[in-house]
Order: sequence, then C-alpha cells, then structure tokens
Amino acid sequence: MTEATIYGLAGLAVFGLGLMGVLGAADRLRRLVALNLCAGGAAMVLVASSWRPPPAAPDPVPHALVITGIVVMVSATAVALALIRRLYSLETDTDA
Amino acid sequence: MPEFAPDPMTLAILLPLFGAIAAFLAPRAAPLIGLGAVGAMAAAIAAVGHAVAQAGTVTVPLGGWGAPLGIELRADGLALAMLGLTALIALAVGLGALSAFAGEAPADGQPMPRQRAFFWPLCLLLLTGMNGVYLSADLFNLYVMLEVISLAAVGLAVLGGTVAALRAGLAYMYASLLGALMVLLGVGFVYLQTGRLDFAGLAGAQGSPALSAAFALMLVGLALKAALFPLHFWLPEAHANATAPASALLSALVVKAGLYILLRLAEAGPFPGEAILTLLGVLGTGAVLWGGVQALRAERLKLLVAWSTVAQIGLIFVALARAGTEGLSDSWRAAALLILAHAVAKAGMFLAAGRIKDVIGHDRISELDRSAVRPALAQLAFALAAISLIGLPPSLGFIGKWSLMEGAMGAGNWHWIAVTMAGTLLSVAYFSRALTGFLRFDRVRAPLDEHRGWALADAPPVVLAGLAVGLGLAAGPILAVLDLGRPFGVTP
Amino acid sequence: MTVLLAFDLLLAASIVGLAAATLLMRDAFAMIVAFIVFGMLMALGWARLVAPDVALAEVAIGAGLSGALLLRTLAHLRGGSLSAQGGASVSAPANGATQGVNALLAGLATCALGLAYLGAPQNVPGLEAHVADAMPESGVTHPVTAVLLNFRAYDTLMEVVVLLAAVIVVWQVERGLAETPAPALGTVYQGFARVALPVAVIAGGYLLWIGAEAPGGAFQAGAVLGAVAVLGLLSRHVRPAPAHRPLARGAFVVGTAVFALVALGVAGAGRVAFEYPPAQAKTLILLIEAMVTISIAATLAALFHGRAPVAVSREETDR
Amino acid sequence: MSPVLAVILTVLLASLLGGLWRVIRGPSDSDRMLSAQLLGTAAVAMTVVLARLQDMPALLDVALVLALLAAVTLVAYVALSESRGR
Repeated sequence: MTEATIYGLAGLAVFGLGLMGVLGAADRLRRLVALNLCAGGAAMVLVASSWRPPPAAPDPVPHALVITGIVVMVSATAVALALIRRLYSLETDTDA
Repeated sequence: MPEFAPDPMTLAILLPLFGAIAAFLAPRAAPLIGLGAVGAMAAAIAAVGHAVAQAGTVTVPLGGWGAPLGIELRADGLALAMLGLTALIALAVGLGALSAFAGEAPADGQPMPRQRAFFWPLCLLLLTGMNGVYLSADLFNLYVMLEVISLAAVGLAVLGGTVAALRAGLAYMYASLLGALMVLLGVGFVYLQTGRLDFAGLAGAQGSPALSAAFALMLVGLALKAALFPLHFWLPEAHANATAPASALLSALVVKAGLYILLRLAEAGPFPGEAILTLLGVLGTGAVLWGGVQALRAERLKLLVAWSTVAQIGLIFVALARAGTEGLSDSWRAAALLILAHAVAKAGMFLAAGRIKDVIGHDRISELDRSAVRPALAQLAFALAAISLIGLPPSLGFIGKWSLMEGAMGAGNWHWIAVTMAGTLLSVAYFSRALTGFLRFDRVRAPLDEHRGWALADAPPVVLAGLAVGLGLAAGPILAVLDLGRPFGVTP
Repeated sequence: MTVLLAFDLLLAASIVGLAAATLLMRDAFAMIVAFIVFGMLMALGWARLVAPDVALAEVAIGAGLSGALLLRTLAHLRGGSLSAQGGASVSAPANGATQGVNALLAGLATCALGLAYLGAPQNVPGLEAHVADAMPESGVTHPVTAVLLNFRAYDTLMEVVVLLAAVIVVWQVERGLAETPAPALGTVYQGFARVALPVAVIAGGYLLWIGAEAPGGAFQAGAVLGAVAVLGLLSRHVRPAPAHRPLARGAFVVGTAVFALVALGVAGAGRVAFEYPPAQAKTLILLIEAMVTISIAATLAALFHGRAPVAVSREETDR
Repeated sequence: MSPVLAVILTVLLASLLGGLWRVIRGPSDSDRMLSAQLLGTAAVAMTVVLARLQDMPALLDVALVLALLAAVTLVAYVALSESRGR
C-alpha cells in the first residue's frame, strides 16, 4: 500500500462525496462547496498518479495540470458566488 | 510546418482572444471591435481551410515540442466544418446583436448599453473556447477549453440580468462545472493508465478497467454538457431566458462542444462498444420524445425553441447509434450533418424568435395571432428554420435525416427509423403551433399595422434560415469537406 | 516506516471525513470553516505526495482566497454582516428518499471508480522522461514551471483566459449592487496590517522569483499578492473608485495580452507559436510570469471585491 | 531521526483532529473560526516537520505562505462581522 493508493482512493472518496452533495443539496452555497470538493478529489487522483516510489522524483506534468485546475476552479467559484449574491439581492427585493 | 507564421490555426484561436481584450478595454467601440475580430477570425479559418484542403490533416506542435510532451493543434475536415460553422454563426449573430440591444430592458434586468458592452467580450471569449475545442488534440487542454466556454456561456446566459435568467444561469453553471469536473477525473484515469494526455496515446492504449472508468466519466460529463436526456434539465430555462443573440450562440454552438468532443473521443479512443452506442440511441430516443412533448406544452415561443433543441440533440445521438454493427466509422457523417443543420437553423430561429418578441412585445404562443404588428420577415425566417429542423427537402436538415435513415435502413435497424419518424411528426406538431399563430389574421382586433419597414436586424435570421434550407443543395461539397483528412479513418 | 503509513492513513481518513463533515454541517458558517480546514489538510496531502507546487497553490488559493470569497458571500446572504443571523441559513436537505437514491448512485459510482483505480497499473511511466530530456532547452530549471510556461504554455494561457472570463462575468453580474460602507478595522488589525502586508508583498515577489528554479511561480505569487489586495480591501486601505476602472481593466488583461503576444511573436523563421528560442526562453518566461502575476493578483482581488467600482450616486441610476 | 519526526507528525495530526471538535460543535461562529486558526498553526508545524522529514526545503515556503494567508480568512471574518450600521 503506497502513498499513491492511499491518497488516490481518498481522492476518489472525496469526489464521490462531492457528487453526492451536488446531487442532493438543496442550497446553492452547499452545492458550490460540493463542486469544490469534487475538484479537490479529482486533483488528488491526478497528483496520486504522478507519485513515484522514493527516491525517484514525481512526474511534474500532473502537478502543473492541478495548479491550472485550482486556478480554474477558483474562477468558476467566484462567478457562481457572484450569481448567488445577485440572485439573493433580486429575490429579496421582489419579496419585499 | 506551414511556411508563413504564425500559423492560421493558432490565429483562429487567438484573434478572437485579442478581440475580447480590446472589446473589454474599450466598451464603447465593442461592436466594431467585435465584428472586426470575427472577420479576422473568419479569414484565419479560411486559411486553415486552404491548408486542410491541401494536406488533409494539418497539425501544429505548439511550442515546438510535439505530443506527448507538448500540446498539438490538429485540423481535419470535421474540425474545419465546425470552424466554418462557428465563423458563420458568429458573423450572423454579431450582426444581429448590433440592433438586438436597442429595445427596452426588462424591469428587473440590466440596462441595454451594459448588455451590449459585455456581450462582445464574452462572445469573443466563447469563440476562442469553441475554436480551441475543435482544434485541440489534447485531453487536458480540452478540459481547460470547456471551462473557458462554460464561463463565457454562463455570462452570456445571464446577460439579461432578470431573476429567471440568473436562476437558469446558475443551474447551468452547476451542470456545466460538474460535467467539466467529470471530464477532469476521466483525464486523470487516462493519465493513470497511459501516462499521456494526447489523443494519439489514447489510440494506442489497450482496454482496461481504468480506461473504461475514464470513458464512462467523460461520457457522462460530456452528455451533461451536451444536454442529453435525462441530463438536459438545465437547458430549456437557460436558453429560453437568455437574450436572443446569446440564446442563438448557446443553442447553436455551445452544446455542440460536448458532442464534438464525444465524436473525437470515439474516433481516437478505445471504441465504444455497440451496447454503449445503443444506450446513447435509447437516451436520444427519450430526448426526441420528451423534448417533443415538452415543446408541444410550452407556453412561450423561446421555451418551445429551447425544448426543440433537447429533441434535436437527441436525434443527433440517435444518428450516432443508428448504424449498429458498423459502429461510428459510418454514422458519424449523419451526426455531423445534423450538427451543422441544427446549428444554422437554430441560430436563425432564436434570432427570429427574439425579433418577434421585440416587435410584438411578448412571446406567448397563444396570443401570437392577436398581434396587430406583424414582423413578417422574422416570421418568414422562423418558418424557413422550422422547415430545416423538421427535415423537409431540400434543407440541410433533410440531408442529415436522410443520411441517418439511409444508414439505419442499410443496417436493418428499423427502430431508429421509427424514432426519426416520430421525432419528425412531433416537430411538425410543435412548430405548427407557432406557425399557425403567424398565419391567422382573423383574431386581430386592432387594425393591422402591417408594414413597419425592413430593419437591418431582420437580415441575419433570414439569411441563416435561408442557408439552413439552401445548404441542402450543397450537401455534396459539405460531405467532401467533412471527409478531408479522413476523420474516423474512412475512405470517402 | 509503519508510523508514516499510519500517518498517511489517518490523514487520508481525515480528509475524507472533513469532506463528509462539510456536507453534513447544518450551519452555513460551519460548512465554510470546515471547507477551509479541508483545504489545509489537502495541502498536507499534497506535501506527502511530494507536490510542493500544488501545496503552495492550495494554501494560497484553496485555503486562503476561497474561504474569504465564501465568507463574503455568506455575509451578503445574511444581510450585509456575518454576525447578523439573517434569513439565509443553509436549508436542510429536502427529500429523504431522493437523498437515499442519490447517495446510493454516487456511492456505487465511487466504488466502481475505486475498483478501476486499484485495477490500474501502478507507476506507469508518465511524461517525466520527456520532461527531463527537454529541460535544458526550457529556459528554467524547475520542471513544474517548465511544464506550465513552456511545454504546456498554451494551457496556461487559457487558464489566464478563464480568470479573465470570470472577472468579466462577475463585473457584468454585479455592477449596480448597492454597497454598504464598512467601517475600518480596529487598531489591532491596523498593527497587524503594518507588519503583515509588506511581508506578504515580499513573499509574493520571492515566490515569483524563485519559480524558475524551485516550487513557486506566477500563480502562487499572484495568489499571495491577491490575498494582500484582499486584506487591503477589507481594511479599506484600498478603496476602489470609478477612476480606477481603466487601470483595473488593464491589470486584468495584461497577463493574457502579453502572454498571447509573446506566443505569436516568437513564431516565424521555422518556429511555431509558443516556441521560445532557448537563448531568450528564460527572459521571456520571466516577463510572462511577471505580467501574469499582476493579472492574477488584480483579478483575484476583483473577484473578491465583486462589483466594478461605481460611484455611489451612479449606482442608484444604474439599478 | 526520521522515526522520531514521523511520530511528531502523527501526534501533531492527532492534536489537529482534536481541535476539529470545536470546528464541528461550535457553538458560536467565533469558536469555529478561532479553532480553525489553531488548526492552521498545527498545519504549519506539520509542514515544517514534513520539510525536514522528506528533505524538501520547498515545503518551508508552503509553511510560510500558509502562516501568512491563514490570516486572510480571519481578517475577512472580523471585517465582515462588523455591524454595517444598518
């Protein structure tokens, strides 16, 4: 049982939990957090695939991919949050 | 390697990007910059077309590294057809957008000058992403491109700023993100198995559990993005509540990105078995029926058009499934034709629906026949687009459906023919709901205010819808273009 | 190394446990805090997987900025302040039966994926040999930076484009939202800011510089500087005004623009786009990285701040 | 040396997990936020130990950034909790 196996499986479990959250959550904010969990899980699988038994150095390509993925995900999160805020303002305006 | 530099493929991707930057920096000049950028992009695509016509398949190893270390751009007939389609739609929608943002904004929506200022950067970023998807030969790059498309598309979907548009846009965003993340995890599995990210690495790989998992993940993720029944839930509201030019782009182009990547994956990867293809066909059947029924029940014109997108996407999946044992090597052409036909007709139809809504002031189908104002040209465009979507000869839609049924007959798969027929009948039924509204004059109480003069805004929908019908006559050349570079390894 | 194995198992289990806790928390604030801690544990996981670059990006963006973004939104949903318990607590999941079906589906899918993962061959050679071969021509000595800014520079350009798209959409969605002025933070914070902000700026510059030969680079540096800007915004050291708008637009696009121009500019004479001449590669990469850092920092701060700076009087007419 | 470090690492993780209790139970927002900050400190310590254990000085940078930026969420919390004069 290597680090790659342990963290890879953990990543898959996190992805699965996120999936559950996206499908099940009724709340906008919670769904977004669940999507972020999915992203974290997928990233973990990618990085686990780059792990090599020491002393070999890990494969740098998945690391670069995951950094890209993190930046992409924070952008998407910010957009979704802006939509949530705007929607909340409009909805409370019309309710009032 | 092309002699002149930079090569046209990179330009086709980066020119709209520069346009987006310029349009964002100078919002007042955005329409001018936007149209200029689209024109320049079209020129670059023409150059790509020249190269593809000469050499079949053209590749550019970005950075000079080449696969598997670097990312390669690759163009063949299928990619070229999609690029040309994108340029055509972008040009028409862009011209339509010149006047589309002139009317009154809804009470809870964004003011029109703001919508216009933000339409162009987002539209051009969308084009960057679309061209990037068509030309990419790298799995991770496709994921990044999908995210570029997602964000730009969500921005376009919520451009109107109404509560309904924002709600639909958020649901769209979530569906789109989930789809992209599934693709990302699929890419991870591919890397785990093959240690590469390019399509060529996928082609050489042996089937294995990890690759099956990767394929399943990407299939579900892309089906979510392409709105395949029952993963279509986000589409109707998002497309129906966007402003007309945005709807046209979303419906004609954005959903095609998922479809196109599915086609490319099927081309490169371990071939999806017959069982999977049949499953896709069954889901497509569900989409054709469910989308048709919902379109019959829709109360608003734009919602009807949006539900018809669900049905038409389903038909494309039926086209992929139709050849049975021969698999995709034959049926992809029918799917590609239907993709082109749907894009041209649906862009025209959404622009026409937007014009009708602008002129009449609402788009409730039951009251279309009571309007004293008659946007005759927009109604004509709508009818022409409907002809192509229904699949009457000589339209492009007819050629697509014909190709679908011909293949199904050849393989003895009569059930797919029955599905196509049922879909056609349903589309006749739901489009005629709108068309009868256009034709009836007797319900009008007020004196007819027939002619308000032609507006420039009527031209793009009419041209697009006319093309959707007329391009059927050019089916031969279109098929010849599709076969350039022999996608799917078939000889024409 | 059984102790390390135990550590790995414990850490992996806590990562999964925190993910579950994040979803199960009733209270929205608790959910966000759990998510922030989840990010920290992920960073430890990256460290254990020998991925320091990813760990840096995670602590800068995942743990730092995402949390601040979520908190800001929650404050908005609670009517302008986190302390006010407004109408927006996270509602409990609605339907038990649907929940069960969802959980079952997701669980089954995850198990299938887990089996596929275990069935995948271990340690398939990836691209590390190709990377090692090409390193001498890349212009940098750190492999991840070489991949990001040379071998797969096209991806990285598109990633900056994603950031640009995000800030355009956020501006489009948010302009016209009324803003309630926040009071400046207290004296303790002002003291903290005097010490911490310059240190953070230096740290950002250091990360950018070190990126050529060690973990670090444009993204981490941009994230750190973005966080600095967020601190400035929160403390009202930085007050965006309408006059800043052109400057902000310029800062958002400069990374993308310079990156794309360099990519096209090096093409020609037998070179394709993105193919830097090895002799100038280091200079070009540093130039791109510096510009991208500016864009990332400005964009992340703007994503946090939300709306485009609008004068208060115009705000009302805009709505 | 490294077995000792590994034990230290595990103990630190255990203490971090102990602190999680406050994050989950609360009861107040400030309890959660403060315990999260405490966990951040434990995470910094673990990163430093890992840098030594795995002989990766780069992880010290990670610890530095983590220590610097953990404050962002805290500052955001404090600033956003101020009553806004409504």
